[in-house]
Amino acid sequence: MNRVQTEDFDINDEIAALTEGRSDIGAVVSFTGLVRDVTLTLEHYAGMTERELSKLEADANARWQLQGVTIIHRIGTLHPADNIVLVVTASKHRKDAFEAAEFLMDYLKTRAPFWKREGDEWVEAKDSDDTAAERWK
Amino acid sequence: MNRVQTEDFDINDEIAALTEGRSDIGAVVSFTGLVRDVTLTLEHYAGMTERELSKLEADANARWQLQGVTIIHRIGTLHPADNIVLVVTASKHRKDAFEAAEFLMDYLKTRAPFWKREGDEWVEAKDSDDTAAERWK
Amino acid sequence: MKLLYFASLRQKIGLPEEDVDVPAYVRNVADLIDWLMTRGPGYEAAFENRKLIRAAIDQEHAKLDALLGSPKEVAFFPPVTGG
Amino acid sequence: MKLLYFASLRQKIGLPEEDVDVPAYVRNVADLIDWLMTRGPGYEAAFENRKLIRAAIDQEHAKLDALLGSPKEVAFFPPVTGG
Repeated sequence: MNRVQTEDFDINDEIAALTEGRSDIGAVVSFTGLVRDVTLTLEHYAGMTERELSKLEADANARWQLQGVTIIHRIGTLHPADNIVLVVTASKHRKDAFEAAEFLMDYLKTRAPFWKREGDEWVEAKDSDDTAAERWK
Repeated sequence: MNRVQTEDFDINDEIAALTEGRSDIGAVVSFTGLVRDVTLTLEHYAGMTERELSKLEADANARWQLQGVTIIHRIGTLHPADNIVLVVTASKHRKDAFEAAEFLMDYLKTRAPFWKREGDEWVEAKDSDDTAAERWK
Repeated sequence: MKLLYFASLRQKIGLPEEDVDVPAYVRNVADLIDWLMTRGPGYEAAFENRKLIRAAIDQEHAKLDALLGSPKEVAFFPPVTGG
Repeated sequence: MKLLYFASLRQKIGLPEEDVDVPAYVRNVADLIDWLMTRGPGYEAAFENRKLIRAAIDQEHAKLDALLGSPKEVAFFPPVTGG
């Protein structure tokens, strides 16, 4: 499941949505990205974003044994300590849950069409994000 | 911060305890281990457990740049889909948060003195856990 | 052809999107950029550093040498910075 | 010397802990195991497969060749299975 939204998300609720009523999940990993120190405005390419997030989910499901995947990305204006992004992975085993969550974040950072602006300045992409994504090839 | 307890834990509360009132955290990773399909009873070596968990925390803080670490492990009788263990790591950067959480789980699985019993049968340790822990040497 | 511009490219060009009739020689993404750069200083500034241009044809990432075909939309944007 | 037994070892020995006077030749963890195994079939069963025995001296993991010194407590248990 993936969503793009202006509202905040609730990690407990999102984990419950993946796990409730099942007893075949042994490991849940959540990654939350937060705003540090600055005020950011996030814009995205509506339509392409949803396609890219669905593709990331499908890729992760093809590579790891997962019982569930959630990706939520916020847009609009966000303040210090606000949540930006949430990835949750559920699996039988911790290795699958951890690796899939890292993969999703690395790819999201390099392929999902979101852009951050800090005041009038667009945030520049980091080479380290490209390097991180490379390792999954 | 680490705790051994019979009660359940709340992931939102534990993340909030690490992040509230600060704006220097960019990444939070949580790992939750859950009971699959069976009923388990967990016992531990009170005293040594707390020492081992504190050591794990200190090791993680020495190896990665972390703003906070939480480890909670439950003991007693747990049913299918119950939470067993929670690790939360908070950092500026996602790589540190992810790696530290994986390290903590791998070491916890091989060094913290907990034992699971399923009915009358003690659960056997897995070689794959030793292999997973080896990679951090 | 419908073109969309995002983030710093939208600011430099001054438009979020536009419909254009492209000349026949425009076959791939790089050709399209070359042609757009002849349309004024805003475009020139936007596409100046080709290393920092990313494109998508019909909402799929496309390299500079990707053939355009008959797309519904082509988008240009800087490297993404979400997450 | 105070000894503690956990999990399957506790069940096989039938005790969670006990105080023992160990003979002088017992210098390291392996010596202690050898001596304990002479104390009855429960101990024999508990320590039979040495690959599956873990020990801690004063709540610190200890290998079979670790010297005992004058510990407050020595614990024996199978490989851990928490997490």
